[in-house]
Amino acid sequence: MRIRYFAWLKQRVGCAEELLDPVPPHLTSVAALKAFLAERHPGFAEALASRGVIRCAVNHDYVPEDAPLRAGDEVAFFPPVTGG
Amino acid sequence: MRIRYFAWLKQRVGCAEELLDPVPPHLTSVAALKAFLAERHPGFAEALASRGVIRCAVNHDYVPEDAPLRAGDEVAFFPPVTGG
Amino acid sequence: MIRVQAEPFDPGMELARFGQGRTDIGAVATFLGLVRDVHGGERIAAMTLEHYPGMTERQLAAIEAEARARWPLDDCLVIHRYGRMLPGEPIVLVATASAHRHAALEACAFLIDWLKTKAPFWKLEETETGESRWVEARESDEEAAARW
Amino acid sequence: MIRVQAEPFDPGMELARFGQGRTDIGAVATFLGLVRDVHGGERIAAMTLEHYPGMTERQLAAIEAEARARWPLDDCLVIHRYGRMLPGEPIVLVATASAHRHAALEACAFLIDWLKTKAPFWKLEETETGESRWVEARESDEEAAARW
Repeated sequence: MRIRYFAWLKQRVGCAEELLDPVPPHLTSVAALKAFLAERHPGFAEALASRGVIRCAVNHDYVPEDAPLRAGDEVAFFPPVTGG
Repeated sequence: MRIRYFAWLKQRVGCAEELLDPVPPHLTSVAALKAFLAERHPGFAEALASRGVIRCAVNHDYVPEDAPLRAGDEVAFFPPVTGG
Repeated sequence: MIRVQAEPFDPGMELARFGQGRTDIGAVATFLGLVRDVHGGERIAAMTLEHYPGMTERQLAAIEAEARARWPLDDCLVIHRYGRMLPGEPIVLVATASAHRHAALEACAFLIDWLKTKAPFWKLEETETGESRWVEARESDEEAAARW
Repeated sequence: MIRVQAEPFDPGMELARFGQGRTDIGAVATFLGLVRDVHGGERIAAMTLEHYPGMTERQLAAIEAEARARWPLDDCLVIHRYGRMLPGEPIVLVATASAHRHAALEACAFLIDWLKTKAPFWKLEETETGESRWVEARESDEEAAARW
Protein backbone atom coordinates (compact mmCIF):
# COMPACT_ATOMS: atom_id res chain seq x y z
CA MET A 1 0.00 0.00 0.00
CA ARG A 2 1.34 3.35 -1.07
CA ILE A 3 0.67 6.35 1.17
CA ARG A 4 1.03 9.89 -0.18
CA TYR A 5 0.94 13.29 1.49
CA PHE A 6 0.48 16.71 -0.10
CA ALA A 7 0.92 20.41 0.63
CA TRP A 8 1.55 21.35 4.28
CA LEU A 9 0.65 17.85 5.43
CA LYS A 10 3.67 16.56 3.53
CA GLN A 11 5.85 19.00 5.49
CA ARG A 12 4.24 18.06 8.80
CA VAL A 13 4.69 14.35 8.20
CA GLY A 14 8.17 14.89 6.80
CA CYS A 15 7.81 12.79 3.68
CA ALA A 16 5.90 12.80 0.41
CA GLU A 17 5.18 9.09 0.30
CA GLU A 18 5.81 5.80 2.01
CA LEU A 19 5.16 2.16 1.25
CA LEU A 20 3.47 -0.27 3.63
CA ASP A 21 4.66 -3.69 2.54
CA PRO A 22 3.42 -5.96 3.89
CA VAL A 23 0.30 -4.10 5.00
CA PRO A 24 -0.49 -4.74 8.68
CA PRO A 25 -3.58 -6.97 8.50
CA HIS A 26 -5.77 -4.73 10.68
CA LEU A 27 -5.50 -1.77 8.23
CA THR A 28 -8.73 -2.59 6.42
CA SER A 29 -10.30 0.87 6.52
CA VAL A 30 -9.25 4.50 6.15
CA ALA A 31 -10.05 5.08 9.83
CA ALA A 32 -7.71 2.26 10.87
CA LEU A 33 -4.96 3.54 8.57
CA LYS A 34 -5.31 7.06 9.97
CA ALA A 35 -4.92 5.79 13.53
CA PHE A 36 -1.88 3.74 12.47
CA LEU A 37 -0.21 6.69 10.72
CA ALA A 38 -0.99 9.03 13.61
CA GLU A 39 1.06 6.74 15.90
CA ARG A 40 3.91 6.60 13.42
CA HIS A 41 4.05 10.36 12.61
CA PRO A 42 3.44 12.86 15.41
CA GLY A 43 3.02 15.54 12.70
CA PHE A 44 0.18 13.56 11.17
CA ALA A 45 -1.52 13.12 14.54
CA GLU A 46 -1.21 16.85 15.18
CA ALA A 47 -2.62 17.70 11.77
CA LEU A 48 -5.58 15.40 12.31
CA ALA A 49 -6.24 16.99 15.66
CA SER A 50 -5.68 20.65 14.99
CA ARG A 51 -6.11 21.68 11.39
CA GLY A 52 -9.65 20.61 10.64
CA VAL A 53 -10.54 17.89 8.23
CA ILE A 54 -7.76 16.07 6.43
CA ARG A 55 -9.06 14.80 3.10
CA CYS A 56 -8.46 11.24 1.99
CA ALA A 57 -8.43 9.75 -1.50
CA VAL A 58 -8.06 6.10 -2.42
CA ASN A 59 -6.89 5.38 -5.96
CA HIS A 60 -7.58 9.04 -6.92
CA ASP A 61 -11.13 9.16 -5.58
CA TYR A 62 -12.37 10.86 -2.42
CA VAL A 63 -13.51 8.34 0.16
CA PRO A 64 -15.21 8.45 3.58
CA GLU A 65 -13.65 7.31 6.86
CA ASP A 66 -15.11 3.85 6.71
CA ALA A 67 -13.96 3.11 3.17
CA PRO A 68 -12.36 -0.35 2.89
CA LEU A 69 -8.69 -0.65 1.91
CA ARG A 70 -6.79 -3.28 -0.03
CA ALA A 71 -3.08 -4.04 -0.17
CA GLY A 72 -2.50 -2.55 -3.62
CA ASP A 73 -4.26 0.75 -2.94
CA GLU A 74 -2.74 4.19 -3.28
CA VAL A 75 -3.99 6.22 -0.35
CA ALA A 76 -3.48 9.98 -0.23
CA PHE A 77 -3.95 12.42 2.63
CA PHE A 78 -4.04 16.15 2.11
CA PRO A 79 -5.48 19.43 3.39
CA PRO A 80 -8.58 20.99 1.83
CA VAL A 81 -7.74 21.95 -1.74
CA THR A 82 -7.09 25.55 -2.77
CA GLY A 83 -6.80 25.51 -6.56
CA GLY A 84 -8.77 27.43 -9.15
CA MET B 1 -41.89 66.57 -30.90
CA ARG B 2 -40.09 63.83 -32.76
CA ILE B 3 -41.72 60.36 -32.84
CA ARG B 4 -39.68 57.29 -33.75
CA TYR B 5 -40.65 53.68 -34.46
CA PHE B 6 -38.43 50.61 -34.51
CA ALA B 7 -38.41 47.01 -35.70
CA TRP B 8 -41.74 45.54 -36.79
CA LEU B 9 -43.62 48.52 -35.34
CA LYS B 10 -41.89 50.72 -37.91
CA GLN B 11 -43.22 48.44 -40.65
CA ARG B 12 -46.73 48.42 -39.18
CA VAL B 13 -46.85 52.20 -38.86
CA GLY B 14 -45.25 52.62 -42.27
CA CYS B 15 -42.61 55.16 -41.26
CA ALA B 16 -39.46 55.37 -39.13
CA GLU B 17 -40.11 58.80 -37.70
CA GLU B 18 -42.42 61.78 -37.85
CA LEU B 19 -42.41 65.31 -36.47
CA LEU B 20 -45.31 66.85 -34.57
CA ASP B 21 -44.87 70.61 -35.01
CA PRO B 22 -46.72 72.26 -33.45
CA VAL B 23 -47.55 69.65 -30.84
CA PRO B 24 -51.31 69.41 -30.22
CA PRO B 25 -51.72 70.95 -26.76
CA HIS B 26 -53.49 67.97 -25.23
CA LEU B 27 -50.51 65.62 -25.86
CA THR B 28 -49.05 66.10 -22.39
CA SER B 29 -48.52 62.42 -21.52
CA VAL B 30 -47.40 59.23 -23.19
CA ALA B 31 -50.91 57.82 -22.85
CA ALA B 32 -52.39 60.82 -24.67
CA LEU B 33 -49.78 60.56 -27.42
CA LYS B 34 -50.46 56.85 -27.87
CA ALA B 35 -54.20 57.50 -28.31
CA PHE B 36 -53.40 60.27 -30.79
CA LEU B 37 -51.04 58.09 -32.85
CA ALA B 38 -53.46 55.15 -32.76
CA GLU B 39 -56.04 57.35 -34.53
CA ARG B 40 -53.53 58.53 -37.08
CA HIS B 41 -51.98 55.09 -37.84
CA PRO B 42 -54.25 52.03 -37.97
CA GLY B 43 -51.10 49.89 -37.85
CA PHE B 44 -50.11 51.51 -34.55
CA ALA B 45 -53.58 50.94 -33.08
CA GLU B 46 -53.45 47.31 -34.16
CA ALA B 47 -50.00 46.85 -32.66
CA LEU B 48 -51.12 48.36 -29.36
CA ALA B 49 -54.13 46.06 -29.28
CA SER B 50 -52.72 42.79 -30.50
CA ARG B 51 -49.01 42.38 -29.99
CA GLY B 52 -48.64 42.82 -26.24
CA VAL B 53 -46.86 45.73 -24.66
CA ILE B 54 -45.30 48.35 -26.87
CA ARG B 55 -42.35 49.91 -25.06
CA CYS B 56 -41.96 53.67 -24.90
CA ALA B 57 -38.84 55.76 -24.36
CA VAL B 58 -38.64 59.53 -23.96
CA ASN B 59 -35.27 61.10 -24.67
CA HIS B 60 -33.64 57.64 -24.61
CA ASP B 61 -35.09 56.56 -21.26
CA TYR B 62 -37.87 54.08 -20.64
CA VAL B 63 -40.97 55.81 -19.25
CA PRO B 64 -44.35 54.70 -17.89
CA GLU B 65 -47.73 55.50 -19.50
CA ASP B 66 -48.34 58.58 -17.39
CA ALA B 67 -44.95 60.16 -18.07
CA PRO B 68 -45.32 63.87 -18.97
CA LEU B 69 -44.24 65.07 -22.43
CA ARG B 70 -42.79 68.36 -23.62
CA ALA B 71 -42.67 69.85 -27.12
CA GLY B 72 -38.95 69.17 -27.67
CA ASP B 73 -39.02 65.53 -26.61
CA GLU B 74 -37.94 62.59 -28.74
CA VAL B 75 -40.48 59.85 -28.13
CA ALA B 76 -39.81 56.30 -29.35
CA PHE B 77 -42.16 53.33 -29.57
CA PHE B 78 -40.91 49.82 -30.15
CA PRO B 79 -41.56 46.13 -29.47
CA PRO B 80 -39.85 44.28 -26.60
CA VAL B 81 -36.13 44.23 -27.33
CA THR B 82 -34.36 41.08 -28.56
CA GLY B 83 -30.64 41.91 -28.51
CA GLY B 84 -27.80 40.17 -26.75
CA MET C 1 -16.51 50.48 -21.26
CA ILE C 2 -19.28 50.32 -23.84
CA ARG C 3 -18.77 49.78 -27.56
CA VAL C 4 -21.61 49.71 -30.08
CA GLN C 5 -20.38 48.92 -33.56
CA ALA C 6 -21.26 47.39 -36.91
CA GLU C 7 -17.80 45.88 -37.48
CA PRO C 8 -17.05 42.34 -36.33
CA PHE C 9 -14.79 42.02 -33.32
CA ASP C 10 -12.29 39.37 -32.32
CA PRO C 11 -13.33 37.85 -28.96
CA GLY C 12 -9.90 36.33 -28.37
CA MET C 13 -8.15 39.64 -28.94
CA GLU C 14 -10.64 41.45 -26.74
CA LEU C 15 -10.08 38.99 -23.90
CA ALA C 16 -6.30 39.22 -24.36
CA ARG C 17 -6.50 43.01 -24.05
CA PHE C 18 -8.95 43.05 -21.19
CA GLY C 19 -7.16 43.68 -17.93
CA GLN C 20 -3.82 43.40 -19.72
CA GLY C 21 -0.82 44.48 -17.70
CA ARG C 22 -2.72 44.43 -14.42
CA THR C 23 -1.72 42.13 -11.56
CA ASP C 24 -4.48 42.92 -9.08
CA ILE C 25 -7.27 41.12 -10.95
CA GLY C 26 -7.99 37.62 -9.70
CA ALA C 27 -10.94 36.77 -11.89
CA VAL C 28 -12.22 37.55 -15.37
CA ALA C 29 -15.61 36.32 -16.54
CA THR C 30 -16.82 36.68 -20.10
CA PHE C 31 -19.96 35.98 -22.03
CA LEU C 32 -19.93 35.79 -25.81
CA GLY C 33 -23.14 35.68 -27.85
CA LEU C 34 -22.92 34.34 -31.40
CA VAL C 35 -25.27 34.09 -34.36
CA ARG C 36 -26.70 30.57 -34.52
CA ASP C 37 -27.51 28.83 -37.77
CA VAL C 38 -30.77 27.39 -36.47
CA HIS C 39 -33.69 28.99 -34.66
CA GLY C 40 -37.04 27.43 -33.91
CA GLY C 41 -36.11 24.45 -36.06
CA GLU C 42 -35.36 26.56 -39.15
CA ARG C 43 -32.00 27.23 -40.82
CA ILE C 44 -30.88 30.83 -40.46
CA ALA C 45 -28.88 32.36 -43.30
CA ALA C 46 -28.19 35.72 -41.67
CA MET C 47 -29.26 38.01 -38.86
CA THR C 48 -29.69 41.78 -38.91
CA LEU C 49 -29.68 43.71 -35.66
CA GLU C 50 -31.50 47.00 -35.71
CA HIS C 51 -30.87 49.34 -32.82
CA TYR C 52 -31.76 52.80 -31.55
CA PRO C 53 -28.56 54.86 -31.79
CA GLY C 54 -28.12 57.08 -28.79
CA MET C 55 -30.53 55.18 -26.60
CA THR C 56 -28.45 52.02 -27.00
CA GLU C 57 -25.31 53.67 -25.63
CA ARG C 58 -27.29 55.38 -22.86
CA GLN C 59 -28.94 52.14 -21.72
CA LEU C 60 -25.74 50.10 -21.90
CA ALA C 61 -23.88 52.74 -19.89
CA ALA C 62 -26.66 52.67 -17.27
CA ILE C 63 -26.47 48.87 -17.06
CA GLU C 64 -22.69 49.01 -16.70
CA ALA C 65 -23.02 51.63 -13.94
CA GLU C 66 -25.54 49.40 -12.16
CA ALA C 67 -23.16 46.42 -12.32
CA ARG C 68 -20.29 48.52 -10.96
CA ALA C 69 -22.50 49.74 -8.13
CA ARG C 70 -23.54 46.20 -7.19
CA TRP C 71 -20.21 44.36 -7.48
CA PRO C 72 -16.61 45.39 -6.80
CA LEU C 73 -15.43 45.36 -10.41
CA ASP C 74 -11.95 46.34 -11.52
CA ASP C 75 -13.03 46.54 -15.13
CA CYS C 76 -16.07 45.99 -17.29
CA LEU C 77 -16.50 45.79 -21.05
CA VAL C 78 -19.61 45.45 -23.21
CA ILE C 79 -19.32 45.23 -26.99
CA HIS C 80 -22.56 44.92 -28.96
CA ARG C 81 -22.82 44.86 -32.73
CA TYR C 82 -25.62 46.01 -35.01
CA GLY C 83 -26.23 45.46 -38.71
CA ARG C 84 -26.12 42.26 -40.75
CA MET C 85 -24.11 39.24 -39.60
CA LEU C 86 -23.72 35.58 -40.51
CA PRO C 87 -23.97 32.39 -38.40
CA GLY C 88 -20.90 31.94 -36.23
CA GLU C 89 -20.18 35.68 -36.04
CA PRO C 90 -20.02 37.33 -32.62
CA ILE C 91 -22.93 39.59 -31.64
CA VAL C 92 -22.10 40.58 -28.08
CA LEU C 93 -19.25 40.30 -25.62
CA VAL C 94 -19.48 41.02 -21.91
CA ALA C 95 -16.33 40.90 -19.79
CA THR C 96 -15.95 41.62 -16.09
CA ALA C 97 -12.86 41.69 -13.91
CA SER C 98 -12.71 41.55 -10.15
CA ALA C 99 -10.51 40.45 -7.31
CA HIS C 100 -13.19 37.85 -6.51
CA ARG C 101 -14.63 35.22 -8.79
CA HIS C 102 -18.26 35.44 -7.74
CA ALA C 103 -18.30 39.19 -8.32
CA ALA C 104 -16.95 38.68 -11.84
CA LEU C 105 -19.28 35.76 -12.64
CA GLU C 106 -22.43 37.32 -11.22
CA ALA C 107 -21.82 40.73 -12.75
CA CYS C 108 -21.26 39.07 -16.13
CA ALA C 109 -24.55 37.13 -15.91
CA PHE C 110 -26.34 40.24 -14.66
CA LEU C 111 -25.03 42.36 -17.55
CA ILE C 112 -26.16 39.97 -20.26
CA ASP C 113 -29.55 39.39 -18.57
CA TRP C 114 -30.26 43.10 -18.22
CA LEU C 115 -28.90 43.91 -21.64
CA LYS C 116 -31.26 41.33 -23.16
CA THR C 117 -34.34 43.12 -21.80
CA LYS C 118 -33.24 46.77 -21.74
CA ALA C 119 -30.82 47.53 -24.57
CA PRO C 120 -32.82 48.62 -27.65
CA PHE C 121 -31.79 46.01 -30.19
CA TRP C 122 -34.10 43.96 -32.39
CA LYS C 123 -33.14 40.85 -34.30
CA LEU C 124 -34.38 40.25 -37.83
CA GLU C 125 -33.66 36.72 -39.03
CA GLU C 126 -33.27 35.71 -42.66
CA THR C 127 -34.12 32.08 -43.23
CA GLU C 128 -32.45 30.02 -45.94
CA THR C 129 -35.61 30.29 -48.03
CA GLY C 130 -35.16 34.06 -48.16
CA GLU C 131 -37.85 35.03 -45.69
CA SER C 132 -37.26 37.68 -43.04
CA ARG C 133 -38.87 37.62 -39.62
CA TRP C 134 -38.49 39.56 -36.43
CA VAL C 135 -37.41 37.48 -33.47
CA GLU C 136 -40.01 37.43 -30.69
CA ALA C 137 -39.01 38.50 -27.21
CA ARG C 138 -39.07 35.64 -24.72
CA GLU C 139 -40.73 35.75 -21.34
CA SER C 140 -37.84 33.73 -19.92
CA ASP C 141 -35.58 36.71 -20.66
CA GLU C 142 -37.81 38.98 -18.58
CA GLU C 143 -37.75 36.44 -15.77
CA ALA C 144 -33.98 36.15 -15.95
CA ALA C 145 -33.59 39.93 -15.73
CA ALA C 146 -36.09 40.16 -12.86
CA ARG C 147 -34.10 37.85 -10.59
CA TRP C 148 -31.37 40.49 -10.15
CA MET D 1 -11.61 18.76 -22.59
CA ILE D 2 -9.21 18.82 -19.65
CA ARG D 3 -5.66 20.14 -19.76
CA VAL D 4 -3.33 20.12 -16.76
CA GLN D 5 -0.04 21.79 -17.55
CA ALA D 6 2.90 23.72 -16.13
CA GLU D 7 3.29 25.98 -19.18
CA PRO D 8 1.49 29.31 -19.33
CA PHE D 9 -1.45 29.50 -21.72
CA ASP D 10 -2.85 32.37 -23.75
CA PRO D 11 -6.48 32.96 -22.70
CA GLY D 12 -7.25 35.02 -25.81
CA MET D 13 -5.93 32.32 -28.12
CA GLU D 14 -7.81 29.64 -26.19
CA LEU D 15 -11.09 31.58 -26.48
CA ALA D 16 -10.45 32.21 -30.20
CA ARG D 17 -9.97 28.47 -30.75
CA PHE D 18 -12.87 27.39 -28.58
CA GLY D 19 -15.88 26.54 -30.71
CA GLN D 20 -14.06 27.80 -33.80
CA GLY D 21 -15.69 26.95 -37.10
CA ARG D 22 -19.01 26.02 -35.48
CA THR D 23 -22.19 27.90 -36.26
CA ASP D 24 -24.59 26.14 -33.88
CA ILE D 25 -23.23 27.64 -30.67
CA GLY D 26 -25.18 30.62 -29.38
CA ALA D 27 -23.31 31.26 -26.17
CA VAL D 28 -19.80 30.91 -24.79
CA ALA D 29 -19.04 31.64 -21.15
CA THR D 30 -15.53 31.73 -19.75
CA PHE D 31 -13.90 32.12 -16.39
CA LEU D 32 -10.26 33.03 -16.10
CA GLY D 33 -8.41 32.88 -12.78
CA LEU D 34 -5.20 34.89 -12.45
CA VAL D 35 -2.43 35.20 -9.88
CA ARG D 36 -3.08 38.33 -7.81
CA ASP D 37 -0.27 40.47 -6.45
CA VAL D 38 -1.97 40.94 -3.09
CA HIS D 39 -3.52 38.47 -0.67
CA GLY D 40 -4.69 39.15 2.85
CA GLY D 41 -3.14 42.61 2.68
CA GLU D 42 0.33 41.33 1.79
CA ARG D 43 2.22 41.67 -1.50
CA ILE D 44 2.65 38.37 -3.29
CA ALA D 45 5.82 37.82 -5.31
CA ALA D 46 4.92 34.43 -6.74
CA MET D 47 2.61 31.48 -6.35
CA THR D 48 3.37 27.79 -6.64
CA LEU D 49 0.61 25.32 -7.28
CA GLU D 50 1.24 21.80 -6.10
CA HIS D 51 -1.08 19.11 -7.39
CA TYR D 52 -1.68 15.39 -7.29
CA PRO D 53 -0.90 14.08 -10.78
CA GLY D 54 -3.38 11.48 -11.88
CA MET D 55 -6.00 12.40 -9.33
CA THR D 56 -6.17 15.93 -10.75
CA GLU D 57 -7.03 14.72 -14.23
CA ARG D 58 -9.48 12.17 -12.85
CA GLN D 59 -11.32 14.72 -10.70
CA LEU D 60 -11.43 17.36 -13.43
CA ALA D 61 -12.79 14.82 -15.90
CA ALA D 62 -15.47 13.83 -13.39
CA ILE D 63 -16.43 17.47 -12.88
CA GLU D 64 -16.60 18.04 -16.62
CA ALA D 65 -18.80 14.93 -17.02
CA GLU D 66 -21.08 16.22 -14.27
CA ALA D 67 -21.43 19.60 -16.02
CA ARG D 68 -22.21 17.93 -19.34
CA ALA D 69 -24.84 15.76 -17.64
CA ARG D 70 -26.51 18.76 -16.02
CA TRP D 71 -26.47 21.26 -18.89
CA PRO D 72 -26.78 20.86 -22.68
CA LEU D 73 -23.20 21.81 -23.53
CA ASP D 74 -21.78 21.79 -27.04
CA ASP D 75 -18.27 22.06 -25.73
CA CYS D 76 -16.37 22.39 -22.48
CA LEU D 77 -12.75 23.22 -21.71
CA VAL D 78 -10.83 23.31 -18.44
CA ILE D 79 -7.16 24.31 -18.38
CA HIS D 80 -5.41 24.32 -15.00
CA ARG D 81 -1.76 25.05 -14.44
CA TYR D 82 0.59 23.82 -11.75
CA GLY D 83 4.08 24.91 -10.76
CA ARG D 84 5.42 28.39 -10.09
CA MET D 85 3.76 31.48 -11.57
CA LEU D 86 3.93 35.25 -11.20
CA PRO D 87 1.23 37.85 -10.50
CA GLY D 88 -0.86 38.51 -13.59
CA GLU D 89 -0.28 35.03 -15.00
CA PRO D 90 -3.28 32.81 -15.76
CA ILE D 91 -3.91 29.87 -13.42
CA VAL D 92 -7.15 28.41 -14.69
CA LEU D 93 -9.49 28.80 -17.63
CA VAL D 94 -12.98 27.35 -17.83
CA ALA D 95 -14.97 27.70 -21.04
CA THR D 96 -18.43 26.37 -21.85
CA ALA D 97 -20.42 26.54 -25.06
CA SER D 98 -24.13 25.99 -25.47
CA ALA D 99 -27.05 26.94 -27.66
CA HIS D 100 -28.44 28.74 -24.60
CA ARG D 101 -26.81 31.42 -22.51
CA HIS D 102 -27.94 30.27 -19.09
CA ALA D 103 -26.61 26.78 -19.71
CA ALA D 104 -23.21 28.22 -20.65
CA LEU D 105 -23.11 30.69 -17.76
CA GLU D 106 -24.32 28.30 -15.09
CA ALA D 107 -22.11 25.43 -16.22
CA CYS D 108 -19.11 27.78 -16.17
CA ALA D 109 -19.86 28.94 -12.61
CA PHE D 110 -20.51 25.34 -11.55
CA LEU D 111 -17.22 24.12 -13.01
CA ILE D 112 -15.10 26.70 -11.23
CA ASP D 113 -17.01 26.26 -7.95
CA TRP D 114 -16.61 22.48 -7.99
CA LEU D 115 -13.05 22.62 -9.18
CA LYS D 116 -12.20 24.92 -6.27
CA THR D 117 -13.29 22.31 -3.72
CA LYS D 118 -12.56 19.02 -5.49
CA ALA D 119 -9.53 19.31 -7.76
CA PRO D 120 -6.39 18.43 -5.78
CA PHE D 121 -4.38 21.65 -6.09
CA TRP D 122 -2.72 23.58 -3.26
CA LYS D 123 -1.45 27.12 -3.47
CA LEU D 124 1.82 28.11 -1.86
CA GLU D 125 2.33 31.87 -1.81
CA GLU D 126 5.68 33.60 -1.70
CA THR D 127 5.48 37.04 -0.14
CA GLU D 128 7.78 39.86 -1.17
CA THR D 129 9.74 39.37 2.04
CA GLY D 130 10.64 35.86 0.88
CA GLU D 131 8.33 33.92 3.16
CA SER D 132 6.29 30.99 1.86
CA ARG D 133 2.86 30.07 3.18
CA TRP D 134 0.15 27.66 2.18
CA VAL D 135 -3.14 29.34 1.28
CA GLU D 136 -5.95 28.35 3.62
CA ALA D 137 -9.12 26.86 2.15
CA ARG D 138 -12.13 29.11 2.58
CA GLU D 139 -15.48 28.03 3.91
CA SER D 140 -17.15 30.29 1.36
CA ASP D 141 -15.76 28.02 -1.36
CA GLU D 142 -17.41 25.00 0.23
CA GLU D 143 -20.68 26.90 0.43
CA ALA D 144 -20.41 27.99 -3.20
CA ALA D 145 -19.85 24.40 -4.30
CA ALA D 146 -22.70 23.13 -2.12
CA ARG D 147 -25.31 25.30 -3.83
CA TRP D 148 -25.10 23.27 -7.05
